Amino acid sequence: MMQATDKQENPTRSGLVTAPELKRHGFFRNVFSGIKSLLEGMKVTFHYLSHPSTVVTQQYPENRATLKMMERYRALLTMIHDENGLHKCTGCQICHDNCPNASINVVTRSNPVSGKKELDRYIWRMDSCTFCNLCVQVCPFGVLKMDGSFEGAVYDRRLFVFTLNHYAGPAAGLLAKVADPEERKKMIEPRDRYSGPVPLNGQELAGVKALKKAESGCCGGSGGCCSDSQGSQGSKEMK
Amino acid sequence: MTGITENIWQAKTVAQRAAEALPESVWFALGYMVLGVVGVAAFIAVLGMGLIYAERKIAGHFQCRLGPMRVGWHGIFQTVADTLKLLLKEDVVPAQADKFLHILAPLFTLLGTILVLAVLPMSPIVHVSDVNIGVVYVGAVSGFGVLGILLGGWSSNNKWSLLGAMRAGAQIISYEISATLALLVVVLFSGTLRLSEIVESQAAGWWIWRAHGVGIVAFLLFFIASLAEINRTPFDIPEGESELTAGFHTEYSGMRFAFFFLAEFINMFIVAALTATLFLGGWMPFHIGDFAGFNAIMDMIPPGLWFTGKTAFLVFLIMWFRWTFPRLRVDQLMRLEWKVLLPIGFANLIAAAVVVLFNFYFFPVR
Amino acid sequence: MSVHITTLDDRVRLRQDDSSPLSTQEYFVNMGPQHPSTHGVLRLVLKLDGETVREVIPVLGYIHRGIEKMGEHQSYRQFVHLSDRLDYLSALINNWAVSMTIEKAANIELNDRIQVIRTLMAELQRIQSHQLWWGVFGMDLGAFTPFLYGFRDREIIADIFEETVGARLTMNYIQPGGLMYDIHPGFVKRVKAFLQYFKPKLAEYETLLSGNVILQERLRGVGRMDGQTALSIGATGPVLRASGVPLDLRKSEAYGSYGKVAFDVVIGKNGDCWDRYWVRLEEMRQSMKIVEQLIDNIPEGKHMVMKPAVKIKLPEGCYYNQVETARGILGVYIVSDGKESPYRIHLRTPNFNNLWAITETAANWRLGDLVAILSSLDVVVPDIDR
Amino acid sequence: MDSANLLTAVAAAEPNAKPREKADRAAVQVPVGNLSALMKRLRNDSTFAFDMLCDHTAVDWSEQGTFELVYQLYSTVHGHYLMVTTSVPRVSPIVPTVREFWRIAEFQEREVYDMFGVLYDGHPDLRRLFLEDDWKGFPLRKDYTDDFMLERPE
Repeated sequence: MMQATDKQENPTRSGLVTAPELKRHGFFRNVFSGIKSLLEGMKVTFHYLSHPSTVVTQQYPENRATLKMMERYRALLTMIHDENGLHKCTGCQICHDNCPNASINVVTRSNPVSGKKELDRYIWRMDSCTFCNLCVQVCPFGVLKMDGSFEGAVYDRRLFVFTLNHYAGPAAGLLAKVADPEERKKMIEPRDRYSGPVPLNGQELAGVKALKKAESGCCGGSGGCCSDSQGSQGSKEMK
Repeated sequence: MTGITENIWQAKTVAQRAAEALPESVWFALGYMVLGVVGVAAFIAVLGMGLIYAERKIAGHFQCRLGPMRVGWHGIFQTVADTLKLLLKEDVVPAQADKFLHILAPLFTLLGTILVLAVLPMSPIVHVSDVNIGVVYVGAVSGFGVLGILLGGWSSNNKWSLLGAMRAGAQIISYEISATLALLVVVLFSGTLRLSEIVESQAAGWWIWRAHGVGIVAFLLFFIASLAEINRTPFDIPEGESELTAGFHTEYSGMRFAFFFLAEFINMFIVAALTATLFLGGWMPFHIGDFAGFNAIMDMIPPGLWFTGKTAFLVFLIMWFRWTFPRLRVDQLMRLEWKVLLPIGFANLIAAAVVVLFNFYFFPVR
Repeated sequence: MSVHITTLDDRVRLRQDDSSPLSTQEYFVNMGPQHPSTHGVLRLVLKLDGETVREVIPVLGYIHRGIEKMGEHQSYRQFVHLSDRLDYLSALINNWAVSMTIEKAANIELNDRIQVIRTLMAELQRIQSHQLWWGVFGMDLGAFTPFLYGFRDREIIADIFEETVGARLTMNYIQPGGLMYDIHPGFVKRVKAFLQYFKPKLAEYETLLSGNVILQERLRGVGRMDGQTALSIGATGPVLRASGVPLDLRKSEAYGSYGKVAFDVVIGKNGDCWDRYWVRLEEMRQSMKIVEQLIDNIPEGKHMVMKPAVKIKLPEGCYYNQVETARGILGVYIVSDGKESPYRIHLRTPNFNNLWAITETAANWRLGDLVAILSSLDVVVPDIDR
Repeated sequence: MDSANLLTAVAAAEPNAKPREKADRAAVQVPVGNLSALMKRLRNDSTFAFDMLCDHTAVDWSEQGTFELVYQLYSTVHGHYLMVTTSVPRVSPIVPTVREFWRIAEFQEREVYDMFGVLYDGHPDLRRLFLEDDWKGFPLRKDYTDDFMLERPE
């Protein structure tokens, strides 16, 4: 048996490595070298059996406390809110236009006080998102970031469509210019995760049926209770 | 048997006890019979689960994994949970299948293994039935297994299953020859077909080393051929997952699949136990001829433990093979049998005959 | 005119041979779309004579997503992320192929840092892809353990990617005009640790599988394909090189930083499964050589030469560019009409072209050999179907 | 050969072949009638020796009413590329097959037939490649629509 590790340089062409040929020998040499090769393989596997420290299994979810995703890991699109709960999104819709599969829907409104165009709802469809990161890259204000919280599984895919911003209103910079706190309060309106034109709020999207509106309350931000999609559909039809 | 064997090791089987009890009370005899049957059944279930757990754990560590860890301490109840799941699963019989044979096939396979288990001398006291033609009996009833496999593959009405069954048929029948040839070597040495007597004949030393190399060749032949008979890697082509999806049991689910699965693992045990019985002295402790002092020390370890230890080692070896080697191709498998193992087997048998004829082995007893 | 449109039914019609009572019958079997060794939804209709394969008819389309049609409605920048979904095991190299085509067409000049990082990433990806292939190859031949060893070692490169790129499989990292992120500060350290770790592991691969007598017997002479056939059937990458044709775009085109590093092109002699096996193993070694040469010499510079929000428009015309992925040549053909999205974008994928080698090589081998041959071609089904 | 020499050589071999404008590499355009003869020379003539058909695809120029068929050739002997294109009318798209020169053409042509409905004269096994045999329409044509196509929501 020829050792496969033997590098056989081909002299005719430089910069080439040619595969070694497997040679046959006599019957007994074949048998013995064959048995030897088998034993060598068994040595490799036995090494791992006898060294439990080589185990690479991660005991998820038991290791949740120590499991750290890399900081750049792309699992969940989030809108950065500062310590006062303010974001910097102006509702310019660049991300909306750059999203390859229309997973981002930026709904704007005009401010009730100033009348300026501003963000109403930043709706993200996690179900169709491919996590290509283009939205994060193109945002001129650094509003978005990809978060590493990968535990996004839910029982109903309609829960994958939700609102990212915590309030509708002007961006942090603009809001800072408003001196009067009362005025400020008037300009902002809180937004929760499952409000607005999302299936949980009775709206249909392409390929996603709407959920009954009455149920949206129970789902809140956690999700999970609306697992029986068929059932909720049925109850809707009965009405 | 001469004085080396002491009478305390005279095997007394459950069947004998039943026969002895019969004149006194029918109920006692019946009790022993029930004990035998229930004992084997319980043994199969527990052993199957144990072996599956061991295989998964060992495979895991061979592969830098942990294996089952969730159900119970280190997943010790994982196979119990799996068995429960298999019991509760829907039993799907394909619409186009030959239903009667489809249902019958796994039973045959399991039957073959149970019948072999009945004659295995596991220790002087744990022995269900001591058949005087034990070796022939083992060869005969293990054929039930291949019958089940062929039936299962054929009745599934699936070309992959049929391919697997045909492969299994060809393979098992071919390798049976080599296994029998190797078995005959031991029969020649011990001069008996009774398994318990084969064990006792090794009181002066195991056959694997007492016959100047003939024994070890026979051991290797028997072990390899038996591996092929029970379709373990590297001879697992009848169910070669990457080729035939699951071979003959592709169309089986739930309990019936469990039967095949169980039979496979019990077969592994049987092969290990038979090899241990024939070549490694069964429950006989490690003795060297007349060295009474050494032998006495070895006798301190109870025979049941010897048997378990030897079998466990061989089972581990089988698993080790499985988790290291790729599998052979169909034609290579046949070539290995007919061109390599069979000639060696015949030559070895003749050599064994010469050895026996001239009483040439170490510590001849006759 | 002799245009005749056939159907699959025409192909699988059996000719009954009743000439003799002993005559046997060939039969058709569906291998796939769900089958353990087609690794995805590849369907091969096999014409078998007992165990012997007489004919292989690949039936495709089970994972066709119309990426080319989608591309006609996406901007150039958006299209790059779809190339991840072709051959997902060399996602980064696919990104590079698309980006490079766009950059060449739009005359975007890149700095050395971008080129070196791209080359590094591509080689790591190649090693990673070959690791997975090695494991899967072992599994297809019945040895399950190599599969997990391959995955175990692959995981380390996946961690490297995760740290810098933020994704483990579909990266979208190499973009027109540069890279999504600059390399992470821990990148160099991690890569060096990997090189340290993987060298002995590669020797272990050799002992566990390459040296194994059963494996050698399974591969020797199986599925032989000479260089001319391989060229004619469109095979590229390791499959072509194993047939003795030293075509490696990394050498002949020397894109990226490949012109600056020393490495050998690995070729085989007979074009059998053993050669294809060995070529890939040796390519891992060569890739490590490239990584070793580059990892200490990453030049300074920006990671992106243009703003990501800038819209790319290619001048009218057609552009074709090729890159050597882990499985062969990925060609990107873009027809631009001057708008923001391509008029037509076509991908010449390596696996689509490599796959057909099976129709040439598998005939008259056993079923088990077919699995070995298919595995030695290393097809990734989404790359075939696109 | 560099691309200028290559174009000259091709022009000498096939007078009907015109250089294709707006291409990033050596490219010629031939009438359908001359395609087979040109391909044969490109494959067999030792000055060209195009032993590899890298790619074959089509472009639907629906406004001009033509399909442009594109062949990317590569020679491992000389290391040069050539793009050969030919145009066929959309209404009766028939081209001679080049399968006899490159085996892979059989499958690449099947893909083009599947996606564009271009018919290949002399093709031994012209059938759908990705879609079912009874699929209606040819998806990569610009005017293709079916019930499953989604518009990008705004």
